[in-house]
Amino acid sequence: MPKQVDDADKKLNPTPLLDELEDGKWPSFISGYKEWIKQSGNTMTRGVLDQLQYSYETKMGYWKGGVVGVHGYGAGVISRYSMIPDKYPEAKEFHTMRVQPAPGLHYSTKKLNEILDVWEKYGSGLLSMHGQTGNLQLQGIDQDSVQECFDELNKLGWDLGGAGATVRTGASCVGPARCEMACYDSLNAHYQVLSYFTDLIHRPQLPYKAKFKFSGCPNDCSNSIQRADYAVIGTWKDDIQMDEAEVAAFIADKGVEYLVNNVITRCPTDAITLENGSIAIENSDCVRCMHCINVMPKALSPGKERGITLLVGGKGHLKVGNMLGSVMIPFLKMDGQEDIDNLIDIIDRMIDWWAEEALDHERIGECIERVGMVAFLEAAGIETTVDMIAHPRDNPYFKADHDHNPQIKSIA
Amino acid sequence: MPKQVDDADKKLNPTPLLDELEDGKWPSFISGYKEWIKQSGNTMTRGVLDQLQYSYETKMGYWKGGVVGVHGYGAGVISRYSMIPDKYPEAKEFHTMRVQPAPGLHYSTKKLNEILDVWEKYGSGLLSMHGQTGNLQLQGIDQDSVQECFDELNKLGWDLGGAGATVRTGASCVGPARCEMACYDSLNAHYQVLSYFTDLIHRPQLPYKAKFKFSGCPNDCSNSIQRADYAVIGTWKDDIQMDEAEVAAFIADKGVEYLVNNVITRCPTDAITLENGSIAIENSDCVRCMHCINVMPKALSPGKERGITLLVGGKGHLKVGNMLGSVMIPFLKMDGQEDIDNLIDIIDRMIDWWAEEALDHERIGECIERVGMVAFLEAAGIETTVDMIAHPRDNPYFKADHDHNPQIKSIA
Amino acid sequence: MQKRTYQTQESGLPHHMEMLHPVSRKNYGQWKYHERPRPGVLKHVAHGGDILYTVRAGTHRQVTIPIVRRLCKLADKYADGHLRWTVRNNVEFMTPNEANIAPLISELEALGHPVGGTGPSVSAIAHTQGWLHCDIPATDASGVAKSVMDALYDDFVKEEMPNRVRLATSCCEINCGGQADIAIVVQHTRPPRINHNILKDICEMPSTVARCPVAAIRPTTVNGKPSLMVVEEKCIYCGACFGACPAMEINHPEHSKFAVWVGGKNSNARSKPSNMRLVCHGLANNPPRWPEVTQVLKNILSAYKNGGKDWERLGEWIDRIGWKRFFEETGLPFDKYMIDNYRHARTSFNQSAHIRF
Amino acid sequence: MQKRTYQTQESGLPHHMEMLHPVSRKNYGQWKYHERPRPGVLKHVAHGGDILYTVRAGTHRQVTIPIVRRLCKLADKYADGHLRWTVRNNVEFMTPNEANIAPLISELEALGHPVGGTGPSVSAIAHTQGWLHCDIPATDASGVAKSVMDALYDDFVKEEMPNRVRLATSCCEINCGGQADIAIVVQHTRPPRINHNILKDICEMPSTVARCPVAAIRPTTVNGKPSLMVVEEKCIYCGACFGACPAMEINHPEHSKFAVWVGGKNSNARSKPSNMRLVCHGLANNPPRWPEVTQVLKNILSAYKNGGKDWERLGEWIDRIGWKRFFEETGLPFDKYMIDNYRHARTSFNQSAHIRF
Ligand code: SRM
Ligand code: SRM
Ligand code: SRM
Ligand code: SRM
Ligand code: SF4
Ligand code: SF4
Ligand code: SF4
Ligand code: SF4
Ligand code: SF4
Ligand code: SF4
Ligand code: SF4
Ligand code: SF4
Repeated sequence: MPKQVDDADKKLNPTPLLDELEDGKWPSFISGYKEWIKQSGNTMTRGVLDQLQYSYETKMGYWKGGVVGVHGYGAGVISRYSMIPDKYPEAKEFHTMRVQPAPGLHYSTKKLNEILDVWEKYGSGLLSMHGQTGNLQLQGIDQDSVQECFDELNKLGWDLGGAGATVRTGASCVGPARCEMACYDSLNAHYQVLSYFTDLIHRPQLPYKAKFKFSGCPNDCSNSIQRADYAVIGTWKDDIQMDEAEVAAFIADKGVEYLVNNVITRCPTDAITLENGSIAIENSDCVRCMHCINVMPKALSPGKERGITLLVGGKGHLKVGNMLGSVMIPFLKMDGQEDIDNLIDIIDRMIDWWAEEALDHERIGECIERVGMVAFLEAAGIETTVDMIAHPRDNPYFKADHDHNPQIKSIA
Repeated sequence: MPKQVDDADKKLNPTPLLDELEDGKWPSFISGYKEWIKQSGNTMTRGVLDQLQYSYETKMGYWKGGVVGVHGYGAGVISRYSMIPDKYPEAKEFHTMRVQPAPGLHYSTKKLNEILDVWEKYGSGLLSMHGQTGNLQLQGIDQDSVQECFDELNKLGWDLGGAGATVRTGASCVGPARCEMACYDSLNAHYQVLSYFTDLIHRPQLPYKAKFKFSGCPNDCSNSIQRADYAVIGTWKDDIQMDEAEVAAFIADKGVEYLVNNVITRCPTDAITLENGSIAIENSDCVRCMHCINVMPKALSPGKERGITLLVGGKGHLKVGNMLGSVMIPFLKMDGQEDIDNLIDIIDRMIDWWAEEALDHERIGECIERVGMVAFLEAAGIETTVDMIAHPRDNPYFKADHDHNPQIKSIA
Repeated sequence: MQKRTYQTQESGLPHHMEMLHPVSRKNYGQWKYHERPRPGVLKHVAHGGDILYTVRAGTHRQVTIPIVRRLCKLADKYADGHLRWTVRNNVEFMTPNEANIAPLISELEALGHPVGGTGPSVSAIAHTQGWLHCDIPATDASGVAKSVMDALYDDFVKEEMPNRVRLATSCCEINCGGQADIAIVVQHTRPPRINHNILKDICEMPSTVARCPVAAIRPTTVNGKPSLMVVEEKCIYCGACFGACPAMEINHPEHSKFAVWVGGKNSNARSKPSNMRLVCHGLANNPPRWPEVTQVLKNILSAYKNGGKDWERLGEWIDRIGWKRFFEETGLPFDKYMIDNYRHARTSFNQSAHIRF
Repeated sequence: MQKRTYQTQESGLPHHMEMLHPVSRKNYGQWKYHERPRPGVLKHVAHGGDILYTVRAGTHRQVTIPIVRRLCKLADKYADGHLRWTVRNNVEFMTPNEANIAPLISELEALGHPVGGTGPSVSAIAHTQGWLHCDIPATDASGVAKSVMDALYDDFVKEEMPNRVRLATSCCEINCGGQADIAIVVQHTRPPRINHNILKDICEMPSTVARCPVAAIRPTTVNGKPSLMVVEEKCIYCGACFGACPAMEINHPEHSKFAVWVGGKNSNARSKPSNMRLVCHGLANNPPRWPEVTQVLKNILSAYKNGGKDWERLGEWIDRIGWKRFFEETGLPFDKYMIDNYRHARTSFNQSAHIRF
């Protein structure tokens, strides 16, 4: 439970370096914290601010980890103990509870206020909306309050997110809720996939973390390709939908030179040519990059045969250098429950393989790189296709069957 | 000295499989060989053809190496002994002499006939014009004739090429002799650089082979980037020369759509835009790829401030996979002797470093990759510039000086 | 703590439908196109004709109960009791009612929330925990973020960049901020010092040894006890060991510096997604305002703003003009450390005669 | 051999000036532009107005004294006593005299030399030594080259491709033919068998061990004598050891097969130079006519000819249409072996959502 001091003068200690962050036009977190401390008299927050001032003076951090959790779960609370509790006893404990928000970070004020009410009762009053992975982070609670706080939140329908060697909280773009580009119901997929993995979110049973992000289209507004082990990106198979009248209106408005220099020359595969003063799209050359659609959203839209591409292995640079996800499932339609079950089934097989194969602290992308993409795909029962590579190998160092004998279709 | 048989019937043994290569419209080397054997009665050639027929039957090769050379040299002759001399005694020996031709593979008939005269006297009568590296290969001589044959050739101004752990015979495109694209005197550079290394061509003193190729412009008609450790490629620094009248004539002839779809959209850096129905080139974005000049050779030509780029490390895929040369000297003017001396000096330092640093059988490209580009450049006394890379590193794993403190110029 | 009677509902994440604005729910998946009436405002039009306006505003991300309550109040007043956050910590209010836009913007601005971040603007910087909460930070993330965004305020509220710009900052080399058009990341410049006093008690030695990417950590004996040592020639100062064992003290008030990275791109628009690349390092870790870091960002953004063509992301602008001009035009010094020597170094060499002069 | 009295002149390569056609010498470095009047003929115009025609013709590369003498005679008759070879083993005659062209072409054709190889044609295939001369070949290069060029004769004498096409063939995995738009290269499919009978006498064991890229060769003892063994799980069948030691018998009449590679590009035109990639393997090594190999080449070239746009090199055509359509349109089967698993494998993964359907 938060401790409070009521004497207005004592609510804040001097934090001269931090105070410099109250200047400037961007919202100041320091001003926010000070306002709150002044209002609440929350001593944990005061202690944290004092320790932060000390960090600014000494240019060093003073938190260490530990083990704090809720009944039955092995993850979801990031525990923080001050390394200098004698100096800042009020900051002795400052644990964070990671709460999973709804897909797309949508809230009703009713539900959000409910969280705030509980947090006001148990916590520091600080929160982070949102963490980079996608959690609503309730920052600053002591060990004794964690369980009660969680129970109250849980009663209201909230649950903890992942941490450590678990499936992590997912993230998704605004998707079909407000975006005309969305090629599948990314929010529903997010909801279903992450619900399925709830057990793996709460209990560390994996070699390392596993993250999911969902983007409605290749614009990838959820940054899935680099920030998620499993990136689910909407796409389409048939032709770009073109509204001829709107194309003409665009050209009338902007001119042919604008069209050439901003649309035609920017297509990555030269799939668009100038024909009779307008554009012709060779859809079989189109790589679904979105650019022409982005520039002309009234005139062009994704095709009608829609689904997702699954890219696996995105992550930060630890150990092997930054990794972008690689295509492992080029296309999966995503129209109903069956399709989502299918996606879950595929990911399940991938996770099973990884759980068996990975070294400690090895993300699936690193593991695939070490073991080889084909070995991974075969073990996960996924057909290898040419869409999974940018190009075939450029070295002859492989071991085919001795009796490999390709069947060449005679053409022409 | 060639042995001959005079009896017309005995000049050729049956070679049924090889005879199938006499069909078809492309010149048949088998027909050529048979013609020559019938004309000369050369028994070495007959034996070689017989052994080749046997190879076609058994699908195996039957040559092994050895050591054959000329006085004072350690390279230049590729020795071949039959592994089945009992079966084909006439093919017992079949050594090749690699002769360095003039840059650009230009000949006067006088000089070429002189070679043929000598070869007729000593050799099998077979030759290869030219080997992939660029040698005129005189194929088929016995050990006893090699020295005399060489002496006669040498009197006529010919010398042997490289083999084994030497600098190899160079190659160059037709260059200024007949090409409007040539940005430097590639034939002269070829001549001078290879002359300078004559000693290293004749005597193996290096960790492995070192190849040179010279192309007058980035079209790289000598294939230098992949096939040479040292690729010397012409380029220019200032603006592409444009003949406005010829540009207009081109557009009048081909039309704007052709211009857009074949020139503008094909520029790799979008340096060309459509302006007022014609092209505008932003020369500072141009990467000297040659494309627009190739399409419009009357209208566009390389700039006037010309020189070369030196790329280092091209080679076949042995061990590390195919390697393309990498820029190590972005630009060097190449106007006179001093510039050529400068180039030679730079290459000399590179070779010295490599000779020190390389593992056995390690080409310079592999060595640079293993040791690091910067270590190489520093040892060779070459300034590192950003032109040497496609992009800066994408991982944070480097060790700068602790007190590194970049001087940032304040702009705007 | 009282005896617990409540039985956890392992409910997982809440469903989104109840959270959505009613117009959004009604037109779910039925959107046709969008326009941007002004910076910070989007107009989405549904196939059925419904219109939904969105107002986007910057926040501090590290917020407090009163801040969020105030935002909820605005949502109640202008956005039918719904609001959302973007992946970049901006808050969004949706309304079908055009008349709500102006007063909502005024109130947001009055509360100190800048309205913007849409279209070709610099959106809010993605940042991390820092000294405020993390156990391994070399700097404070929120402070850097605030300092940077103060400097780029105008670029957030206007749409004057060639294309959208995403920034990130991270408080250790691990880079929880993820990649971005421009990322500011702590860079260590020396091996960890080993705190042998605590190591013996807290270190799971085998897993610390295993964490090192270059096998620079070796078992040794210190004062007769098993301990660890770092082979300094091998160590690449990555800090991975510190995450495994707090005795591997990688952070240093002077020698943990900042590096700046550019050209990270996650979207597939035009060019394939690309990794961000190092363009500056050795910048002082200088609280409370980090002026050196801010200067570098301003240089880069002003050069990009001047030189970029419409729709060119920062990395694509560089792809066109070349890295040499990037360094010239931003005033940043290129140096040899930027030439890769790690695992895939060869793939970053210029294996072509393509050069800009 | 008689006692040698001659003192070697270490003269190096001959100078080019004396070798050049007089018009070439006169206008050296003064060329203005060129045209292609017909396949196999170039017209170069100098700034001063001089014109030089070139006639290009295919040869067998593996030639003989009478063949070269006949070419010299043609050069004397039509090209002022000069001739040259191209880097692709074609012969070129130059003349300022337009009237010489037609009779020169007739005579060349009468001698069996096809005139062509210019502009967007398939030029002569670069090839290597094979069973004719090399000590490590698994096939014959000249025979493959002849078979292929017979099949592509029309593509040499016409200019009907999207852009110039370069072919190469190599008689072992080492690939002396170099890279090309389409390369046909021997591919081993099993580890070397060790010939222990000869190994002990001829093998420099440490250097053979060192030659292996994957450390698959280990010292061992056979019949009490030091020898070598190959760890078969590690071996990648590269054949490098065979070059070092003839006892490492990698070649096999059935199991050394052919692979086909495409998209190698050395020129810097448009795209950067690129490495060629594997698109077919396991093709029989089938002398004297190698019909399987020829079929694959014909398939690839006919698809490229149909689908390529002007100026697109073969690899650039694939970059546009994508590898999937390449395999569809050429009738070649894609298989898992084409997915890289060597040192830089990751860089060949599709790290983007760019996909063609
Ligand atoms: C809280 C958060 C930063 C923030 O303020 O937003 C964060 C904080 C930490 N990250 Fe992170 N990471 C956070 C998002 C990320 C992201 C971005 C993302 O998820 O989209 C990444 C890059 C993507 C990725 O997963 O690779 C990220 C890459 C890492 C890594 C490097 C992983 C790698 O393989 O490269 C580590 C190191 C590790 O796990 O050992 C790490 C480790 C950590 C730890 C647990 C440090 C540690 O080992 O003790 C930090 C706990 C801080 C704290 O006190 O709360 N964090 N971390 C983010 C999670 C909030 C949330 O749950 O919503
Ligand atoms: C609201 C948001 C999704 C969300 O669920 O929160 C969103 C919303 C839209 N994005 Fe996005 N993007 C959002 C984050 C992103 C991100 C991720 C990020 O910011 O970290 C990316 C990937 C960035 C990258 O490559 O690293 C992203 C890359 C794009 C692109 C591709 C831009 C490009 O050319 O590379 C488009 C297309 C466009 O600009 O027309 C796009 C387009 C759009 C459109 C126009 C889609 C639509 O038709 O509605 C939306 C309005 C954007 C606007 O601001 O003008 N959105 N967009 C995110 C707003 C973030 C913010 O507060 O600033
Ligand atoms: C003769 C020739 C093929 C031809 O018929 O044209 C040839 C023939 C041989 N090459 Fe080559 N290479 C020939 C050009 C090349 C080229 C192309 C080039 O030089 O432009 C390459 C690719 C570029 C390169 O240098 O990497 C080439 C890459 C190799 C390699 C692989 C080197 C690597 O690092 O990947 C070897 C293996 C070795 O050296 O151990 C090799 C080895 C050999 C050996 C010496 C095989 C051996 O180890 O015994 C061959 C001798 C054959 C013989 O009996 O004459 N040859 N070799 C070419 C030289 C003729 C000449 O001097 O004009
Ligand atoms: C004669 C020759 C140089 C020599 O010293 O022998 C030569 C001569 C010319 N080349 Fe080349 N190239 C010659 C081999 C090459 C090679 C190397 C090769 O064939 O092995 C290449 C690199 C191929 C590669 O990328 O791997 C080469 C890539 C080019 C290009 C770039 C083509 C492209 O778009 O990628 C051009 C530009 C063009 O086509 O206009 C070019 C252009 C030319 C021009 C038009 C240059 C000029 O203005 O005179 C010459 C007439 C070509 C024609 O055939 O129409 N030449 N050219 C070579 C003839 C080979 C042959 O017999 O077929
Ligand atoms: S990823 Fe696509 S669907 Fe999702 S918000 Fe961005 S543009 Fe819309
Ligand atoms: S979506 Fe991208 S690849 Fe497809 S046509 Fe448009 S610009 Fe080209
Ligand atoms: S490389 Fe350039 S200069 Fe040399 S022949 Fe080819 S086009 Fe001409
Ligand atoms: S030479 Fe190449 S890069 Fe330069 S303008 Fe022409 S097409 Fe563009
Ligand atoms: S970047 Fe490093 S210091 Fe910052 S939150 Fe992530 S793990 Fe902690
Ligand atoms: S800092 Fe990185 S490289 Fe150095 S010892 Fe620690 S884990 Fe290894
Ligand atoms: S490719 Fe192999 S077999 Fe053929 S010549 Fe070269 S080294 Fe000999
Ligand atoms: S074939 Fe290659 S990989 Fe196999 S043992 Fe020989 S050198 Fe090693």
